[in-house]
Amino acid sequence: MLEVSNLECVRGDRRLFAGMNFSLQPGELLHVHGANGSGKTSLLRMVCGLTAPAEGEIRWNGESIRSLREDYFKDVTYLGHLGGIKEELTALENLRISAELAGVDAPEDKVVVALGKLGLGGREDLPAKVLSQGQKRRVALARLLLCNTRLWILDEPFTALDVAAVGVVQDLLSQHLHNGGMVILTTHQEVDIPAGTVRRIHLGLQ
Amino acid sequence: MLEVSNLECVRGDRRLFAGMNFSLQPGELLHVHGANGSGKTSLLRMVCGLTAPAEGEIRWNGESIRSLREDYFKDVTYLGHLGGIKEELTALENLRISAELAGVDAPEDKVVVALGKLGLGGREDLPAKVLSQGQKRRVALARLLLCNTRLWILDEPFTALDVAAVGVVQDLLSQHLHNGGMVILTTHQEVDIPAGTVRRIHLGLQ
Amino acid sequence: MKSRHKRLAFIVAGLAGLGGAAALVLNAFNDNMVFFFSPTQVFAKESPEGRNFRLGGLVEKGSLKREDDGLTVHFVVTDTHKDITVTYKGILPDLFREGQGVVAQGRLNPDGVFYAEEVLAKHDENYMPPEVKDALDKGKAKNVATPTGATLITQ
Amino acid sequence: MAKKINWFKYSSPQAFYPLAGKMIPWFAVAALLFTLPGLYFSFFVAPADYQQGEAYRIMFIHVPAAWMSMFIYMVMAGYAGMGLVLNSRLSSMMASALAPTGAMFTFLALWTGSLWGKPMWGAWWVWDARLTSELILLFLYIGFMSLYAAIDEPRRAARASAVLALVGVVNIPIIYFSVKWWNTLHQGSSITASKGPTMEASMFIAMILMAMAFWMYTIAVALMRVRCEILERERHAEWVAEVLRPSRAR
Amino acid sequence: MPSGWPKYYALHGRDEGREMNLSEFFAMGGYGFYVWGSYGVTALCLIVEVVLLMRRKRTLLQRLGRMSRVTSTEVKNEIQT
Amino acid sequence: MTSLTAAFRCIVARDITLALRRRADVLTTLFFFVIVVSLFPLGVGPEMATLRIIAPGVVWVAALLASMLALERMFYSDYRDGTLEQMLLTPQPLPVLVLGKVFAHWLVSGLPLVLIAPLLGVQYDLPPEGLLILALSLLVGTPVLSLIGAIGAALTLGVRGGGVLVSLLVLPLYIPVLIFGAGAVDASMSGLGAQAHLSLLGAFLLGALILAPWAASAALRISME
Amino acid sequence: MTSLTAAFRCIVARDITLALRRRADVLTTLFFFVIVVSLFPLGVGPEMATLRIIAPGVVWVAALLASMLALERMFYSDYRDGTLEQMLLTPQPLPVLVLGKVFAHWLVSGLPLVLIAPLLGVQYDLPPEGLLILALSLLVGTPVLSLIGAIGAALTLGVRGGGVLVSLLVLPLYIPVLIFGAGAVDASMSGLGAQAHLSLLGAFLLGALILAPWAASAALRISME
Ligand code: HEM
Ligand SMILES: Nc1ncnc2c1ncn2[C@@H]1O[C@H](COP(=O)(O)OP(=O)(O)OP(=O)(O)O)[C@@H](O)[C@H]1O
Ligand SMILES: Nc1ncnc2c1ncn2[C@@H]1O[C@H](COP(=O)(O)OP(=O)(O)OP(=O)(O)O)[C@@H](O)[C@H]1O
Ligand SMILES: [Mg+2]
Ligand SMILES: [Mg+2]
Repeated sequence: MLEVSNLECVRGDRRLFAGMNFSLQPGELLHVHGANGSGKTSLLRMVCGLTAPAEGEIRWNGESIRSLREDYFKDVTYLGHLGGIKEELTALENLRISAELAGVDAPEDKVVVALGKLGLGGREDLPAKVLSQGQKRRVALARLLLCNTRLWILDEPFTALDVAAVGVVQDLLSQHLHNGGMVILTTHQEVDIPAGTVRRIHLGLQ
Repeated sequence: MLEVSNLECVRGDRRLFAGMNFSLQPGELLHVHGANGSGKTSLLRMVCGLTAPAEGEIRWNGESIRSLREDYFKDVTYLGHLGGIKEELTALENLRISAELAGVDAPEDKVVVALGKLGLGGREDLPAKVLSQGQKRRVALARLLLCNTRLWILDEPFTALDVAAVGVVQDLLSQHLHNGGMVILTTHQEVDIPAGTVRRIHLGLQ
Repeated sequence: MKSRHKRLAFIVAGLAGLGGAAALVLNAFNDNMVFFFSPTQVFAKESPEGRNFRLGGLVEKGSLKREDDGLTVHFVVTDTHKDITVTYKGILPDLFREGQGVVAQGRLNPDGVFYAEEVLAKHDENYMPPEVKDALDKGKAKNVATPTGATLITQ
Repeated sequence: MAKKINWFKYSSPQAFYPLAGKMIPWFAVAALLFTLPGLYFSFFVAPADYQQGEAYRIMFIHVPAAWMSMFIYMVMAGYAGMGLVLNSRLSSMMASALAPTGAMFTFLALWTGSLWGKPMWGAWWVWDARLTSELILLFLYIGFMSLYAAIDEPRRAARASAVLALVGVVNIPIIYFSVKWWNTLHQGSSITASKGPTMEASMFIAMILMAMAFWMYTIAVALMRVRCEILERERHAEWVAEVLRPSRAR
Repeated sequence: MPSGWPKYYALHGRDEGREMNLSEFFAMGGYGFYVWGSYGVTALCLIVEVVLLMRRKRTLLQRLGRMSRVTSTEVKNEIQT
Repeated sequence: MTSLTAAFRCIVARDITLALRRRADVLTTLFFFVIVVSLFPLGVGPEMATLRIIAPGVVWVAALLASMLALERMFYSDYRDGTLEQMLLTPQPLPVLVLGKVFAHWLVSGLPLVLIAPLLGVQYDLPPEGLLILALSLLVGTPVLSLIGAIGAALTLGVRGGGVLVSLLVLPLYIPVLIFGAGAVDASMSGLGAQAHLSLLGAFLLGALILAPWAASAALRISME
Repeated sequence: MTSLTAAFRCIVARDITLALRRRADVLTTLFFFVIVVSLFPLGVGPEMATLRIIAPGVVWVAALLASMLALERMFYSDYRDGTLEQMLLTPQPLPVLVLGKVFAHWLVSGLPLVLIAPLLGVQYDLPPEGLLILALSLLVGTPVLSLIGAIGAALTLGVRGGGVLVSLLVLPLYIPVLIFGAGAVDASMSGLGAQAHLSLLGAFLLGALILAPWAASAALRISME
């Protein structure tokens, strides 16, 4: 479904990788490995369509994502180093707005349930700025429960999470794969996904 | 050496913990555990002297850190969620300046060696902004090699680090403890320190 | 499919907006937005009263008079319909000639004399050697003179 | 992909670098060849004006400089747009190579205009439409260059400043038509398609010669600058090392 | 003044056809400051631009030359990976 | 089409909520405007005749500076916390979202200036008609400032020190608005009627409405690379 | 004592290096100043007589605004990236570090204004003596602005939208400096001699030098809680 061919990434003066090819089928998870600075974040942003590749192409269902644009974004959820959480808004508002912009219907009770699942029950109405590092991250992850996109692109989703939360996210991932979703993620922690095929890419020779 | 008595922390409306007592002797490491939002960061900032406790006292060598002030800071190195790295300066400049402000003599070659140990050899002269997440974190950690303070307070030092870097930091910690240093750290990852006594505090009943 | 419709709608809206903008621009140019006022406008009380403004027109031939101090001058500005006398103390620009365009900044006194604080010369877009000018003047004087006046008076 | 089509051959910096090197001397010579008769005509052939006397000779650099300031901006914006749409590196390099020269000609138009305005109008500067819009042009050039310099990543810098250049294009027709639309102190155009030039032939020739000289100069200088730009941006490419080898032997 | 020089129309063209002399030429009918100020600054700008460009090119070549000597092998490796 | 308006409304509502949460921000743009206008009599001296002449210019320059300063807030906080990134990955056309943001921004930082300007004009002894035209010209002119400013703000997003660089890019484009805005008041006070100036401002507004959202969204995409 | 001067020098050197790395920032404060001063003739109209009257006020107000805008840069970036946190944990007295930062900030954002002001004054047709006094008054006055501003900048650090809130806190304190600064030029141009005004400015400077670093460092400690 997602095909990447001959991808090249140049940051500053350095060519981080070149000639990268892979494809991802429904139910598959791609784990991008690599040392610090090997270009994982850069790769993920390219696959999202945030950065244009120096060379090569990324196709979704056979069409280039450059030409699909908004139609591609309908199918993608990205979670970057930055959570995309507005500090002044409450967890609830944050999620409702991002769902609405994603074109998804998210009634309040559904959002509350999602937050509850991530252990933020009772904190729905706190402004995000008073949440701790890990709690903010959880709010960001709750988006995965709301959107029904096929491709999830997650950059270090487990940072700042405690063990309980890591478990919740692992379950989420298995379920998504089970339902025929696709996932691309990076993480330095060792995490295992029970269901679905896990493929790996290793970046960087340095 | 470090004694904490009857410490209480209140953030917003919530009392995160109260009546906390512990003391730390040379060669000991304190691992602060707790779920997200249980108040680990808040505790560490208090112990640094950045925040005033709601109740209770923190003593260093028997004297309250409130009255010691600058004399206490001579013995402490703190590494927070933010690295304290200026993006426009190179890794080298960043370290030299922070050493100089800490009142430590840090000739260029010593700094270069420190950076080399953390796997940044050859990147000394790049402005920090072009470094990746993990590389920035490594620069911040290199400070530990330069300062010769007794008490290290590290808030999630392993975030964003790859396996190799985690190993280096572990070695650093063992060595510091071995030399009679003290460490307080938080981390969600399971990390073991070969040398020295490890004590644990668990925060939060939620 | 759907995004194409959207795109079309955007383009239509854009064109409509541009059309509206063009209409407004034309409307603005129909109205009078001027660097200066002509004597006719001044007589029609279109110019501001009691404050400074710019008066533009041709210096009437033979109207320039200098006072003894060598600095103060009087001349008449005309747009061929109305005349206004101007008094100015200071150095005139080199291009200041009788029969040529001028823009004077200052205020109109109740006595109908315009007291200028600054005098700028405005000239036309014709460049030619003097003898050609002479020849032209002899031949079809009117044709050359009108464009000069026209640039000044038309708005 | 683009390389397969023949006339795209020179759109790669690698191919263009030596080509530009070969073209520079020709344009430099052409600039000189236009300047000499241009100056001769300006001072020795063209007669004094019936109104402005000798001062009008400023025209022979004022008008070409003003023309070039607008023309270079258009070309620069064109290249910038091409760089943005086609993602071709060479176009953006051309755009940033043209900007300083364009800014210089804008400055010269302002400078010579002021020096001309003082004796003729009686003021160095007035805020009329033509003068103001030309000043805005200078600011646009400066903005383009500073934005380009402020962003470290060359590709992003090129694309961001391209957007600015394209937005600024609206200013060009305003400069050009300002004398028609508003009642400016600046004179109307002397050269119009309908009436032909309202100036003496020798004056017209001198102006055209100087304009050609400026034009050729611009091309030569822009090519020189784009060569530097290419080297700087592609310094890690293999062909640059190849190019540099003979220069080291020298 | 070479006698073969063309005719030059003097100030305001009243006595046309008179030969000019050098100081009159520089006086520009009283507008010397303005005319030469324009031409002078223009020439200066053009020349300075060219000189700056040549200098930029020279230093650039020097720097790149130094760099290519140091890293030419490294660069190749990077490209192959 | 309905999804477009829904997205537009969602963004506007969001940004206004945010602005109300940090009310200090909104008030301080206004305060800046008020204080700049009120500083001039202090710096220049209290002669009414002089003040009346400089009034339109001062008010307009102050409005221009105030809305330029407020620009920084248009995208920066969204950029910092990653919500902008998310917005770019939304299945809505970016120009619509940008237009929503600009509109909300104007409601919060431009409209208050329009409403308070007549009060400040009274300080400078402007006649009632002058006050009316002042408010009108600001009403048409400040949205243009916000729209043009959006382009500058978007272009300088990633750039360090962009907060001030933006003025370099944006001020030249503001100049015409300033000239015709202040010109409108001047013209009306000297009895000429401000219609021509106002229709030109209107033309600017339409043009900016069409072009600016596109340019700004292109700039945003570039800045996020 | 030597360690104090060493720390002071280290901070000044660091901040100047940083400023040179983002040269655009420095240039754009200056540019802002230049453009504000140059906008006024556009808004007000080009009459020399009026311009000469308003010149000192305009230049001083512009300097005040420019240095107020530059304030944001004094601590904010250090706050964002955690270097400020580290500075608070340094075994050096905080007021010394703050003074170093303020001094570097003035060198980079205040001094250029002083140097270019006479050039801008020429635009407004000021006589040579007026130009001299203008530059002098700015030379004494702008450090006061930086010092007072440091307190405001430190107080509003944690606060969202502080960039504009700071003006609310700082402008009232700037007003005396403005009045006496512009007054000095006015006085000298009307033949009265600017000495009295200048000595008052000098007194402000001394007072601010003593009080501001303490106040600002207390504010910093509070903001970082
Ligand atoms: C700072 C002041 C001035 C500026 C910024 C300025 C700007 C310009 C510009 C941009 C053009 C080119 C427009 C076009 O091609 O139609 C131009 C053309 C011209 N300017 Fe100026 N100008 C200034 C002062 C003057 C003065 C004082 C004079 C004469 C007294 C003058 C005479 C001309 C002439 C003759 C043309 C050629 C018009 C044509 O044939 O199209 N300019 N100027
Ligand atoms: N603007 C830039 N200019 C120069 N180099 C850059 C730039 N941005 C990123 N880089 C370099 O690109 C490399 C890859 O960065 P990236 O953020 O993709 O790494 P990563 O694999 O995500 O690392 P981490 O595990 O630390 O997050 C780094 O070495 C970094 O130095
Ligand atoms: N300004 C504040 N107002 C109200 N509550 C606050 C404030 N700051 C922090 N909190 C609350 O304090 C709690 C502890 O925060 P802290 O950052 O210390 O947690 P933590 O243990 O470090 O968590 P993490 O593992 O996620 O980093 C959180 O529940 C947070 O909601
Ligand atoms: Mg990364
Ligand atoms: Mg924490």
